[in-house]
Amino acid sequence: MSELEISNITKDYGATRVLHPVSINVERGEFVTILGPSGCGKSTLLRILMGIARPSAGEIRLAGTRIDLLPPEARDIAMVFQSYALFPHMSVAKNLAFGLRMKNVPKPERARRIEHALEICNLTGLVERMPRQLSGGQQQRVALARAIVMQPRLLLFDEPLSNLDAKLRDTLRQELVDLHRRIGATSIYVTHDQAEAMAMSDRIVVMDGGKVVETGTPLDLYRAPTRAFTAGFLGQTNLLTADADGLRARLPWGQIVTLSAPAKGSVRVSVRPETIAIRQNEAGAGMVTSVSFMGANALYMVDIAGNTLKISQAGAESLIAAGNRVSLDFNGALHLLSGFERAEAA
Amino acid sequence: MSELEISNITKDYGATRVLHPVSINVERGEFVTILGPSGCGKSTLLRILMGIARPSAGEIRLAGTRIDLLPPEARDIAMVFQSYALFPHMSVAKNLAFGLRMKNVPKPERARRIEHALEICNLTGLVERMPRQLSGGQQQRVALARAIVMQPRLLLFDEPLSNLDAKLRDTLRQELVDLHRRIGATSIYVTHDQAEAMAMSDRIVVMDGGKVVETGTPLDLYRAPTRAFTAGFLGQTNLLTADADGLRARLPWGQIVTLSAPAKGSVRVSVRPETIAIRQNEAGAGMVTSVSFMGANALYMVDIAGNTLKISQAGAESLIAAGNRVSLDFNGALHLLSGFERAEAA
Amino acid sequence: MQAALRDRRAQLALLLLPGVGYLVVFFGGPLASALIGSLQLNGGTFTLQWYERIFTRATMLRGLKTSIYYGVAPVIVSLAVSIPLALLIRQNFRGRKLFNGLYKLPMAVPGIIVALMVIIMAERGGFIDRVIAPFGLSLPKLVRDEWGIGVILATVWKQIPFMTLIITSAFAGIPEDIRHAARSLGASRLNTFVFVEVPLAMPGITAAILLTFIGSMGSYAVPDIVGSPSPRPLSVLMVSEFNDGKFAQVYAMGMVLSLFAIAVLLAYYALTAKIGVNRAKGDE
Amino acid sequence: MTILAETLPTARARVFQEDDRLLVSTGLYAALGLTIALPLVLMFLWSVADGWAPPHVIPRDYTLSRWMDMIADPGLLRAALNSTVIAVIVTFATGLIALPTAWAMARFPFRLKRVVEIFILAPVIIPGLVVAVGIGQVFLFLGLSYSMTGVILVQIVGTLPLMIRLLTAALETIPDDLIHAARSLGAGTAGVVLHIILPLAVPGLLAGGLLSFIGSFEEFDKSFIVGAPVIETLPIKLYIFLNPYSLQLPVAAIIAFILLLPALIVFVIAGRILRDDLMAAGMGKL
Amino acid sequence: AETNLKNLDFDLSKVTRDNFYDIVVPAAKAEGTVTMYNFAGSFGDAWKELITRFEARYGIKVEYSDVNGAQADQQLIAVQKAGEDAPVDAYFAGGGDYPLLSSAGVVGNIPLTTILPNMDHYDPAFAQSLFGRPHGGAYPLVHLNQTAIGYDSAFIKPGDLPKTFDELLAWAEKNPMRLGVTLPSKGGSGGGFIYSVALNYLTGECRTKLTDYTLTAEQAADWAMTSECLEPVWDYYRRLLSAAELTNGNADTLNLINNQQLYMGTVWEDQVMTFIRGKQLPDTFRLTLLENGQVGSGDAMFVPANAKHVAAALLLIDMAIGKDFQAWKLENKASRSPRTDLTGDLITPETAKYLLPSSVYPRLSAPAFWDMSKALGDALDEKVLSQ
Ligand SMILES: Nc1ncnc2c1ncn2[C@@H]1O[C@H](COP(=O)(O)OP(=O)(O)OP(=O)(O)O)[C@@H](O)[C@H]1O
Ligand SMILES: Nc1ncnc2c1ncn2[C@@H]1O[C@H](COP(=O)(O)OP(=O)(O)OP(=O)(O)O)[C@@H](O)[C@H]1O
Ligand SMILES: [Mg+2]
Ligand SMILES: [Mg+2]
Repeated sequence: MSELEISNITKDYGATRVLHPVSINVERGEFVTILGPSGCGKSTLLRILMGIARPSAGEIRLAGTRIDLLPPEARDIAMVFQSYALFPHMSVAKNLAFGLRMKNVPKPERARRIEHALEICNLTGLVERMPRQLSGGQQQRVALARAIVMQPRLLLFDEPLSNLDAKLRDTLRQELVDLHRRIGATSIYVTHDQAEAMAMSDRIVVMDGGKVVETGTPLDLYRAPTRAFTAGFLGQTNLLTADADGLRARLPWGQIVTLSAPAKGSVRVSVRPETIAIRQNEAGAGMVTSVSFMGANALYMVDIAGNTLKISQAGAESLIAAGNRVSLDFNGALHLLSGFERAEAA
Repeated sequence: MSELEISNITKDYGATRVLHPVSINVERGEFVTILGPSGCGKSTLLRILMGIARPSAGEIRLAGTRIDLLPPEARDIAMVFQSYALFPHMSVAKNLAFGLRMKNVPKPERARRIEHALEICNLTGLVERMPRQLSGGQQQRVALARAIVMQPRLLLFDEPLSNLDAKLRDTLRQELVDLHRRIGATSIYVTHDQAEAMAMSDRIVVMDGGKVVETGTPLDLYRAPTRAFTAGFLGQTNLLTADADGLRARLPWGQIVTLSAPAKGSVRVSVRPETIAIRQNEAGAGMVTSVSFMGANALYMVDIAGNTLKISQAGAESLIAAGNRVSLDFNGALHLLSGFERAEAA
Repeated sequence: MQAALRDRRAQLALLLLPGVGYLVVFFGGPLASALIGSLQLNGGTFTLQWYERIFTRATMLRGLKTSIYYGVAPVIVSLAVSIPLALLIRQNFRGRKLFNGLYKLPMAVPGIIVALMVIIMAERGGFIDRVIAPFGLSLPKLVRDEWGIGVILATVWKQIPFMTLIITSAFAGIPEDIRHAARSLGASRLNTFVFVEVPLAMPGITAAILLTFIGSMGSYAVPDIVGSPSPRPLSVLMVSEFNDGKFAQVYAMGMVLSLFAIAVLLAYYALTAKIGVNRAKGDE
Repeated sequence: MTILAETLPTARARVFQEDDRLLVSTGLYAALGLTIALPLVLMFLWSVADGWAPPHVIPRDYTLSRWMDMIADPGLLRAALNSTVIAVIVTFATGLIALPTAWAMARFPFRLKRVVEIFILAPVIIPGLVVAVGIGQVFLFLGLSYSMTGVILVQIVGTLPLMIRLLTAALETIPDDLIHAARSLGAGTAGVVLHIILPLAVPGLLAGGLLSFIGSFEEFDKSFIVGAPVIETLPIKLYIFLNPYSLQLPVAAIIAFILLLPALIVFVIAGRILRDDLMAAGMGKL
Repeated sequence: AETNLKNLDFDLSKVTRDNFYDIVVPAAKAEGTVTMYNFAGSFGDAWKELITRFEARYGIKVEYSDVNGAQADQQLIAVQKAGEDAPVDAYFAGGGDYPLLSSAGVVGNIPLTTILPNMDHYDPAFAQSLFGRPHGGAYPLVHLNQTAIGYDSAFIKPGDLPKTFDELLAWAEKNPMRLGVTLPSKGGSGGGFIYSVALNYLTGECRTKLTDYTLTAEQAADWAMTSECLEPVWDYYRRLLSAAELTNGNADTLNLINNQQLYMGTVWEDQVMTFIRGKQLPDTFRLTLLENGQVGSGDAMFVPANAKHVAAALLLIDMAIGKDFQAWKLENKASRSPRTDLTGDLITPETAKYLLPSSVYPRLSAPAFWDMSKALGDALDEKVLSQ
């Protein structure tokens, strides 16, 4: 029995179905990320878990007990909101104490737990501040502390980093990972940022249009996605059509490559930009249309027989300028996408 | 004579100096990015250029004419605001026409220019929409079109992409670069996102605390920053202290490395995470404390003799788990930071 | 789902109950009885005579016109003062905080006292007259005059703070960047104000206009004391009918005044709904 | 375009400068003095003037006897006390009644919202006299006449609309997530109301409370018909002297001051807590 | 007479002028308290005087309230309709309010003028009826007042003083905007004046109708609105108002005279005295009446039908009409008395110069007919002012 079992949850708003039956299991202590584009229903699912929204159908079990009919305050779940939702009229200390007071935790215990949460979240010294006196990152940490001080069975995060700027996001992402390692709470983390999802999670659930598309560890999903949607959403990729015959396939411009699995006829493959090597070659089939220097790597756009390919070259000492002809080498086998892939991923 | 000459501009708010004398030259058709952390004075500088704020001292020349005393409407400059600042009570067409009307551009010419701007910005079909009926990306493009329809001598951008989500930001960044290539307007682009700065600019001006820290092409600044601040802000880096003797230096844990320039005594070097190779080695001096899978690469945190190093490994087929001992190889010469670096970068 | 919806309906009803219920009982009830009363003769037989009188009697008809005039004129004058005042208050001048508190005082002054002040100041032979008399000047007739200048003065005095407050906030609600964007596109200060700021502040301004219009149209003490004896606005005539105990007539006049105000409000809603400005939150 | 830029330099923008700021504040304060302070001062002079006819710009003789007579009336103190007690209770009761309704108006989308909005605004629109007479009848029937309760109930009709509107404006600014966060932290309905909604509604309550207090303190028509003579408030006690057809300026000036003073004090004190944006949000949209 | 009183705790029908105190005093003391309304703002000090005397004499507490007449009337009417106890026991109300109050049944049916001992010298003109309305003694005036023409003698030579309505018009036309005429619907001095004008110019049938006290308010309104008889009145007003200032009330007129903008105006005699005492009128202010008469009126004190303390109320009214208090009132408030034994001779010369001279008062005092005044005022609005 998993710690959290979400079975066939659906949600309709009037006539529109926002969640098609969704089922997800989460193990104890696991950090699961739900990843998907804006509007795919991630927040809706979290709100249903929290009890703020009611599912139209389905069942949720936490540690074996059915909870979907309980009011939010009776579920042993805490949530970190995208907007932080700190109580603006309470100091940091009061914000942290709120939930414990509501649950009638005795005073000494309360103080102890708050102390601990403050420490974990690096907030000591800010206890008396009001939320508006805190920077964005500090507010984020208070929101986190307020949730973990409850020592809930399940922690929910709704894009908690999306309001922060890039630098701060990096820092806090690292802090969150460390924190999870320390307290080990079962966590569900919602985001539409693939880098975040990959850097943080034990497991990623990819969602699109109210459905679960694919589930797996970051590594598996990145290296061997079965759907074009996953391939495209989780990092950058080139989706190509190839003419397969066993493990060999022909790309549109005639180049012959190896496939990760045998197939026959027209197939779709996903090629990561960093797995293609680029070589300046006057006689090459491709032509660089643009190059952006990204610091650790350079990103080329290469036009080859009417297809535009993204190619990432790490640590390149000298760049190939736009307009040069190049030839491409495909290192390793190309990843074959599953057959029942819909056209939408084109 | 440069197209734009900013000479010794300062700005004080009461007793606090927000801009220390700042001087920047921009050539005709150049795309210059001003990059710096939040609050470093980027927007203030742009506002002074636009004429919305007044400099406390200094001079600005555009195409040789002094403009710092002109009101904004008399400067031949257009600006794209972070908040877009679209006129909510005007349709897209009216928003675009506003500036032309104010400058008494005759009607047929107006129509022609609007038509052209709409086309360039991919907005045809949306002309009759009101701003609130547009998505964030579309609004952004309207703001852009509204600025370029003025055919200004100088285009200013104040973090125009920071309100958009990651995916959209990538797309529009590319569009902006393309656009600049097509219309070739002299542009100053403000951002605190280093990836944006590197991908877009001909030249980057790094600012910190109201001062220009360093100026250069993205490649130069990334590869050979002279200041620790630049090194740290423009991509990730490891700042180490080494004991130098000519071109050879000793790292704190005894490893001997080559320097990019000869030096003597204790020096500070910057090492990019992707230039360090990591190798599992039971007898290695380092230990992996954490590893995050980032898709195209893996990011290791390695503890070595009390120092924590970031190491990025591209396209790693198998990851080294946390807890393993490793040894590190420094490929190439370590970059020496300039001597008069302050301690703040530590 | 169905249950949840019903649940929410019940919640809504329960929440609305205290406020709306209170008003239904203690305001709607009397209002309904007034409406019925306005349609009855003493014996209780149905009649439209009380309404008929309003629209046939010269005094009443002129009263209705005067009411509208006393509603509109002060609004125009207040607007002419409030908009510049709102713009000035926005500036960062010395003593702004204090001024911000002080200028609102008239909101707390009852109309009758305002009328008194006008008499003391602007009546012929009153304070101003006495001050300027040594210079051989005299004040034109401002109280009891045909154009209702005294009424307009008093009403304006009382309404400017309210109007200014709302207009100030309406302007404050316009993001700075929008103003700057207009300047950067070549608009002068004036053009920015006319083409960008005023249209954007319009919802606030119209609301202020409507509320001051309704307020001044219904006010009684001011036109009674400093207004021209003839014509008198409907509100004053109504009190005079009340003093005679002609309730039915009072009710009928009250209904006409109220219907007029509500009609203006509805017209405004219809207009804005069409134009699409000012969409209220929560309307779905 | 370059031509434009070259011809324009003369059109140097006027920028708000230090000396302008002084000018503006001098001008504004002068206007304030002339339009608000001066009438108040003159009114005070009238209240202590012993005869004041042209050409005197300032009275020659003064007397305090009228003030003395007025203040010596023991009924005045009682009326002031009544007024205060009533105003306080009305203010609190109004807040209490308005809160749930304002919550519904702020939070629930429903089809008849516009209609309900107009109905709530109606007591501001409908002349008080029309309602007063009707209420008198209803209260006699309910046995509420001549009682404190009756006066309080009838005054609330007048104070409720503004309070609901201001509270609605205040409550609209509370993000949904705050409520959800409180619930996720274990607060039930009561907890949410007590610890989140009420404290956050405070600015609205203060603004509405202030207007309710002043509104109640000045109300005459309805209070008289329901309360007099058993429950006498300050206006009931004093309005007779303000009978427009027979008022004597000196007496009226004293009355005006007595009526105005508490309101002015409250206003000056509360001017600080009265948030303009809320007032505007409550009243500045229809 | 049949009584409509609800809360009688003693046998009212047995009370006569002779046994009045024997029956009423104990009953009043048992009641212990009495509530009084005063509708006239300027009378507060007079009632304070009376109450002091009353409480000292009988030890009965008086609850006193100043009220707004119109509001109080409506309150009492509402109470009567609901069948509740009246909030007031003795109400000093406008003489012109009688038709309204009595038609609503508010006035307690007590023959005050025949049973109150202090009413033994009561003017028979008001004893059983008021301005032509029979009240059977239930609505006795306790204060008489007189509309008049007031003028600042500093600006008007005795020879120029108009003596008739025609002369007044001529004076006004010679001195444009120096005469103040109160708008009838905004002040009794104006209402009285228009009725006086009508009395002066109407003759024969027309005059009979004008003084037909049996007319109801509606009938009077109809007649005033439609009758040809009133043309002379309208003509008079048309000419007068093109030369005179129409004011918003009695006080408004006086105020403008104090500001030296007007030299003459329509006034109430007693109000002038109040203003003079308060130094709001010049010392040189004087009064006169025009030939053929100007309206005199008065205000009454009555017991509402549902009063709770009837005996005490009777005792209070009795004292109010007593000679001592009436004399005090005359001297201090220029309040004339309905007592026949109290004439102008009793006034000190110091006061007398501000009152109407005995050459014109009471000779030129004509009885009021307020319903007709009101009708004329409304018709004036309709036929002259609104044209
Ligand atoms: N109250 C509602 N009524 C109708 N539709 C709604 C409601 N709330 C959400 N939706 C719709 O449900 C869909 C899913 O919304 P949800 O907020 O769960 O998306 P999300 O994945 O969290 O997106 P984001 O990344 O932008 O936060 C959206 O299409 C949204 O428009
Ligand atoms: N009106 C003002 N009064 C006082 N200080 C100001 C004012 N405007 C800006 N500052 C200060 O000037 C500094 C620079 O602000 P600026 O807006 O230029 O920063 P920025 O680099 O654009 O930051 P961000 O990336 O957050 O937009 C900040 O420290 C800010 O607090
Ligand atoms: Mg979401
Ligand atoms: Mg900025």
